[in-house]
Amino acid sequence: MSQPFRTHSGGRIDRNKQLTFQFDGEELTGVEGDTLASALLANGRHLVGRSFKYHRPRGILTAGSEEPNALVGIYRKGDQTPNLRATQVELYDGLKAISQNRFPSLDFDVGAVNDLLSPLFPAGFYYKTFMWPRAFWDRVYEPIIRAAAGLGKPPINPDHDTYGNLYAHCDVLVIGSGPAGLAAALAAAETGARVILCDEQSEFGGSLLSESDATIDGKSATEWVEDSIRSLSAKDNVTLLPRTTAFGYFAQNFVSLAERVTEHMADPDPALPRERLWQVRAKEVVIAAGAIERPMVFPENDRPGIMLADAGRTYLNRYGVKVGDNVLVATACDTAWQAAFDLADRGVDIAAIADMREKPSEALLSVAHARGIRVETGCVITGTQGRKRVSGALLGRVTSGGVTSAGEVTCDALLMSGGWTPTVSLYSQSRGKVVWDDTLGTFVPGAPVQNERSAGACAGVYGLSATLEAGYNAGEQAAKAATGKTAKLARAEANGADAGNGGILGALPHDRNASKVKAFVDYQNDVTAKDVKLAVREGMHSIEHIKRYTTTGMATDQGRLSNLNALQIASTSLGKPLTDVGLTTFRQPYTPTTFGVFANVSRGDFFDPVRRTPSHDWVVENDGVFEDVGQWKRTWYFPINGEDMHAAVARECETVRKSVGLFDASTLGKIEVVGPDAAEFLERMYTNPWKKLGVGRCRYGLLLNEAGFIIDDGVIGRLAEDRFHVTTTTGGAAHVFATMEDYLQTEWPDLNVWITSTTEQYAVCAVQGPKAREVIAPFVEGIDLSPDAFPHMSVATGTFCGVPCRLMRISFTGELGFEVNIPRRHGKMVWETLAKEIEKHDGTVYGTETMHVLRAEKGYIIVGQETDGTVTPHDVGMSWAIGKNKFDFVGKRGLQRPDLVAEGRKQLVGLLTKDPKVVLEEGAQVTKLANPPAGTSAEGHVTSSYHSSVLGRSIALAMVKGGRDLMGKTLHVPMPSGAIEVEVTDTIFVDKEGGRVNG
Amino acid sequence: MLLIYCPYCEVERPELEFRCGGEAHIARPTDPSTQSDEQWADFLYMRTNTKGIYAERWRHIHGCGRFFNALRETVGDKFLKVYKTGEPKPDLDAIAKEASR
Amino acid sequence: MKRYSFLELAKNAFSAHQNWGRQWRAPEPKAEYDVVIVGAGGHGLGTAYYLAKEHGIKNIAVIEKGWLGGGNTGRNTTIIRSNYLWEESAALYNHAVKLWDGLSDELNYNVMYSARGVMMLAHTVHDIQVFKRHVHANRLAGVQNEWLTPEEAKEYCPPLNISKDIRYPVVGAALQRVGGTARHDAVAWGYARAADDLGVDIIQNCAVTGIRRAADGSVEGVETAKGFIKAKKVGVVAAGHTSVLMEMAGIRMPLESNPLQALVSEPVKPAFPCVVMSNTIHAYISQSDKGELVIGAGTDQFVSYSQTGGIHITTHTIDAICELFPMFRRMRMLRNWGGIVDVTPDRSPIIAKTPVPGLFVNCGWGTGGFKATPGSAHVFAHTIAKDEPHPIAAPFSLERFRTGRLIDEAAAAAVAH
Amino acid sequence: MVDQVTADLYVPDAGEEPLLAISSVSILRAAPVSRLSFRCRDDARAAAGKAFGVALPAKPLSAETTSDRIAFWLGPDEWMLIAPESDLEAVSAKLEAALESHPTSLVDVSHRQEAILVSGDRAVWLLNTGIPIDLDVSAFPVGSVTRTVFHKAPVMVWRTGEDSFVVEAWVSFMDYVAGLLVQSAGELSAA
Repeated sequence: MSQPFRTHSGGRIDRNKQLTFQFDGEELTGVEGDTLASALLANGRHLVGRSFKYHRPRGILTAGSEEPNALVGIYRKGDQTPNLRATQVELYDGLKAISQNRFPSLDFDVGAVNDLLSPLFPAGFYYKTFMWPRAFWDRVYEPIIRAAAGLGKPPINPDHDTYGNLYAHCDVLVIGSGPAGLAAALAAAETGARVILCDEQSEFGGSLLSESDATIDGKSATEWVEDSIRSLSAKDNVTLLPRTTAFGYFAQNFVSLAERVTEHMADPDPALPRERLWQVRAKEVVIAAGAIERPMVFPENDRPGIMLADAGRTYLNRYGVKVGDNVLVATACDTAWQAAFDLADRGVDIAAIADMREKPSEALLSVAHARGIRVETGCVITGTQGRKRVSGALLGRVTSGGVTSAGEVTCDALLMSGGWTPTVSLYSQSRGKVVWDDTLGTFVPGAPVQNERSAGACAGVYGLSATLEAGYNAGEQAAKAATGKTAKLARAEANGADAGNGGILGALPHDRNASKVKAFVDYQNDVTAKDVKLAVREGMHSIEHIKRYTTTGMATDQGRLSNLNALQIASTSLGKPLTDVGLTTFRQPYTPTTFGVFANVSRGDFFDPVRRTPSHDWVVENDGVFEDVGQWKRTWYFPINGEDMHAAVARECETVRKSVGLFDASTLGKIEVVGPDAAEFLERMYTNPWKKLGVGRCRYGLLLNEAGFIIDDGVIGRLAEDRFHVTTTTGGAAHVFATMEDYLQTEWPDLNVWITSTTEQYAVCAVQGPKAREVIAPFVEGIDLSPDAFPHMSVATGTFCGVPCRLMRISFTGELGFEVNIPRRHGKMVWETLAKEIEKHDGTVYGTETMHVLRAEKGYIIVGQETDGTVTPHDVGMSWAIGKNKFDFVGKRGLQRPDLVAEGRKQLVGLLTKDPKVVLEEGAQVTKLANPPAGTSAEGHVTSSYHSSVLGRSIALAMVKGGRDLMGKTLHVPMPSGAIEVEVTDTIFVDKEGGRVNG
Repeated sequence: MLLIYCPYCEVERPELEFRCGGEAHIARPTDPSTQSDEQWADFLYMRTNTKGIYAERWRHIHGCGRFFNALRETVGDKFLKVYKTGEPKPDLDAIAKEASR
Repeated sequence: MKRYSFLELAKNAFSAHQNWGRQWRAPEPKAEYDVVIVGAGGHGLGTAYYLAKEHGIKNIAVIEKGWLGGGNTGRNTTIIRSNYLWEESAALYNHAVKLWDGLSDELNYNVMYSARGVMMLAHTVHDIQVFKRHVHANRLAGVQNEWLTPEEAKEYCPPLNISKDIRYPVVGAALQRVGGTARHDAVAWGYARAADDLGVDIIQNCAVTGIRRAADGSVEGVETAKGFIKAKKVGVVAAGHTSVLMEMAGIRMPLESNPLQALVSEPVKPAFPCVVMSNTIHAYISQSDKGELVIGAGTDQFVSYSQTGGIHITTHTIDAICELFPMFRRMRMLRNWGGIVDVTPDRSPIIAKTPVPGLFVNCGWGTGGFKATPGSAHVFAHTIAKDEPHPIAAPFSLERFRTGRLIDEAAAAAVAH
Repeated sequence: MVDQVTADLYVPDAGEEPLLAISSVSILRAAPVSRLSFRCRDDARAAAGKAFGVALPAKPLSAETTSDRIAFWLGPDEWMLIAPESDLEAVSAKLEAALESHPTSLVDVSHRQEAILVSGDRAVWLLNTGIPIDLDVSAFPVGSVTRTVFHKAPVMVWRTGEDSFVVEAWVSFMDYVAGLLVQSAGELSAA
């Protein structure tokens, strides 16, 4: 075993399972149970990264998810994931990690020059410079700033891992599995309540996993954890989720969790997702998130080897790793002493315990004395030495007059503790307001805002006995609140791990030149005490301003380590109580959360449902080209023999006008309106009159919103006195249905009429062209197709190819046309039958592009193309569609508003280019002048424009101001390459008399 | 994501099943032609947009399909009352008093 | 005011930065002002600045409930562009873009306006029609905007996935090269510092609790947490809370307030060169100077003043980002937050006089107010000072909801913006 | 509480391969049935039930079944009536005749949606990968029926047993629903 700092026994690791890994290309070994951080420390590696701004050498500071320094990139499957915390990365065989934000290497980083130039880079320096000359910002300054910023390198290859999603419900969600969380889960589970217990770590137990001598029910802490987990996992009503971070707490007890499923495995089964999103709705939540230790803000408190005391203890007791051979402990609270004792008991030299308190407890002093540990009281660290690893520290004696030097101490690691900060992040996310606890000197959760309770250290309750008790109580109460059930669970009795005292906030006093030294408040963002003071000096008096100006608390730990220290420094500078400076709210996510977790299965074809029509497979086989229309795949055009779109569409158009064409219109919305008041209902919804429409007849319907603007249209057929078949646009189907429901349910509940969506009940084959009747006739039974019996705008039921059908004689091409509605499951059969049949008549299948051209040749509008939500029926020349004698309809009053009846509104006209070969661009603007100066108001714009192969020239529709009074006038369409001359015409280009539909 | 009680299905369901229909109790005038332009603009566009207790419409679009009304406190997003379409608007002051208790 | 410059920075480095002055004062309110602006966001502070600078009004207060720049100014994704469809909108936003270009110099505060280009992706034939209409309309209006093929779009933004195999392939894009981003806090702070220097009192932590009107109906002043403050004119510029404030003067507004979310990733080295927006699949992304990917999400569907939104809203945005930029699936969200936007029926702002003489309102920016900050402030200052709408502001009246002369960007483009 | 309901009308489509068949869960396409969307006011409910052959439930989210009829409560005035494919015309005619004096709406939607049968130990887990409601038997007992969503698609879910469900979706959404279910089930067969 080549891990010089590994202990010989103890810890939650398996020394027999050696693992090999790489850090910056160097091959190292660790053991199973290690994190990357513990393995590096076992190898004596403290320097693991460079800081954000000054590129200072940085080491591992913590043992948890709040780690600000030890951010690494992990190479896996040919790509890297940046910014992972070495303290959270579980070691596996073959793991490859690299350090970040350094060039060319971690040991020699040219960026470190920034440290020397740091006097030029105080907080907010970039707001004060880089302004001159103007052009330099874009070209010089900003690129340099950007290249310098950022931590790791972004991934560059598409991520092929999968991610899962699961919605879950429970009575009690317990977040955190330390003593409080475990006790809460045990108590809640005992009642039979549905319990989910999650913990961000790989193993349940939290702080108990690094306990040395505490016992619970006479067992060691870790044995009690194992027994507890065994009992929980035996229960059907309990779900245990290790490696699962509760990262978001939303309204009404909706909590999101991220489960890391495979990232800790060397070679996971590819069927497993990399991570999974749990979306949990909990009746009650117990937050048992614990507390984290606070760094002390003293000069040069950031050298590798300087670490939080409890982290040092965790590496020793949980991972069997000594953080050094000669360790200095600096503290303002009791718990750090235990770290020193544990290390000493494992044979590590304790250089000294420097406690800034005058009088630590006698009990601690006597234990230290018994171990022969040097103790300095009333003593702070005023500086440290060593470049890539701490090699010594300056001690200072705190006196009433200030700080006086108390000599130097040599060490190879420095453990520090400024006391404990309850983790209130999730409580804060739940919209709870934290309150200041003067005794503890920290913020603790106030009253719960949701069905939530914080238990244990996260609520400021310390000491093993008290924490367990708080957990049991919270679990019991939560279960009772959720289910009404109670159960008596025997409570475990704890010995040891008593609550400690002490703690300090803010910058420590020192005897150094304040303007020269750096005492870091926010490690990752390189924010020093000086920066916070500068912000205050410059008028930033709100903590939010200080935070934004200095960036303190905005790093990847979201200020969990730094907020209280920053707040205290600001408070001192301002001379205001800390609580008056304010506390920034914690936002989700609790720890950085992979985008893939959020997106999970929404990718590729599952990004959004792909809705296909019954002809889809046939179209694929016949090389049709699709376009996306909402979620639908619609056939755009059918190229044959290598045609391009232009050629295919030209052929399709000509064929339809000459013989016949087949078009899949299945995507059009269909609504069945049924009931005695059906006609009355349509009368109120649509602009047109419906009451006198005969059974078996169809009418074009126009739908407005209450503002008076066109929102949809479609043909409506009357199947019976009390039954209508309504069609809508493809894109408008859902909205029209919802709008109708709204009026029916909330405005006219007295009407006896109901609506049912039949969009997908029927497949619709449109057969259009002079030979349309011949094409369908062989398949129709029960309907007389003769022009007299079944004229244009008719509807009838019968059978088609032997299946029931609703046949409509309608046309969106200006040709003789039929739309065959058949029950959807028969759609494929009918489509294929018709596709074969039209071949006999030299017909063609056609797509949406041809449909658009054919209707434009007839001047028919498409809602959403000619109209854009600002267009009235009058504007598009459809005043005829408005029932003259109607009392009311949706949009009637809106239509009478001043601007909607004003002169000079845009009106739909046709445009013919002077050069028939030139096809205008849709969206092009129409002007009076050929060369309008910039800033000219347009007269209008081109809404539709095509080459009409039937006419052998281009055609266009446009909305033009006062257009109907400009017939025959010349206007211009200015393009980058010059203006195009156009003549204003009416909107019908083919068959102006409209006789062909009656064929 | 909100959790909403549907008074027709008589269960609480996640917001994903619902569409918010905006402010409640804005009845469409029975004879719009008698409305002045100001009145019509008021009907179309003006909203109370209350910071506090707000009466709004919801539709259980991916459930029973019914519209209903709800009182929700718009700062904490807590639902205070849910009632069926057609039922009168509750006394907001009384509800507010009850909620603050 | 001591001017900022590199020399000044260097000079201060020698005195350990002990001698920097305050960027703005923390004055107590006076009994009376010529103009009181309610709301110290970018628009409100800018309004005060231009009132003082261009209209010679010196006795101005900006009253803020919380801390200056703490509303939507400090919570948005900082996208700047002016390629709007209607000429009224294009004029307004282009007025802003022109001011953005010189703003750092004007304020002597680096607002980091970065013309990285804003690219709006088209995914359907309908998108192409809509975007081309924008391009043509913009060209006529003198607003820069151009059409790109998918290949050109990828050249401009190399991480973009233009594969035909994704659910909604990219079929083209509209690019406005002068579009980009700026540093949101710096905009508020820059205006605050410059306005303060011109004598404007910025009063923070002072909620307005009432708007007092004289017997003739005109505005008399505002009730605040620090007592009554008399004012000849009052301008309400309090995005999100406009309805609440206007109700104090008895005015109903055509507004709904919705939570709007945004998020950032962990900072990484340069990975994304411009701003990309996809209105069709709802993705808005850029990379900040700090290295974070800055992503805009959508609004919740209901009225809320909570400054938080549902996870399904962020999820919906991130899945779109991961489709367009599949390498970012392994990136991680660092922080997600919400603002409150007030949304008008036509998705265009209101910059207007009100039925109450002396009371003015600037609101309704929806999800797109940041980009307009200097332009909005500039024309609103004019409107207040002259008691008459600035020509660019004139179409953005309250009256339009009565006449029906809406400026409907949403309907025109079928987009949120 | 019942632990199984009569679901004879929903049988696997004989002509189709299973979409998924692993030990913990299976997904099968169901054979076609007749589906009628029925709407009426309260006064017609009893007559409709009589004509249809099974009562139209008034209790929200419940179903009434016989071996060849199912009436699903979908809303306070909305039921989905299920009958054998071949009974469509007979059922329609009978209902129409019986309800002549009542305002009602009866619409054939047999082809609008399709059903799949999801069953097995992990059926609840699998459905909850996309369905956001609580499918625990305590919250969604056997016999319950509801419309809800599966990721981005609307669906209808009927619980026929503790571990068996009928999931219906509009036809064009079924590729999405079934496809995602099969994909999400992938990890169940992982080592």
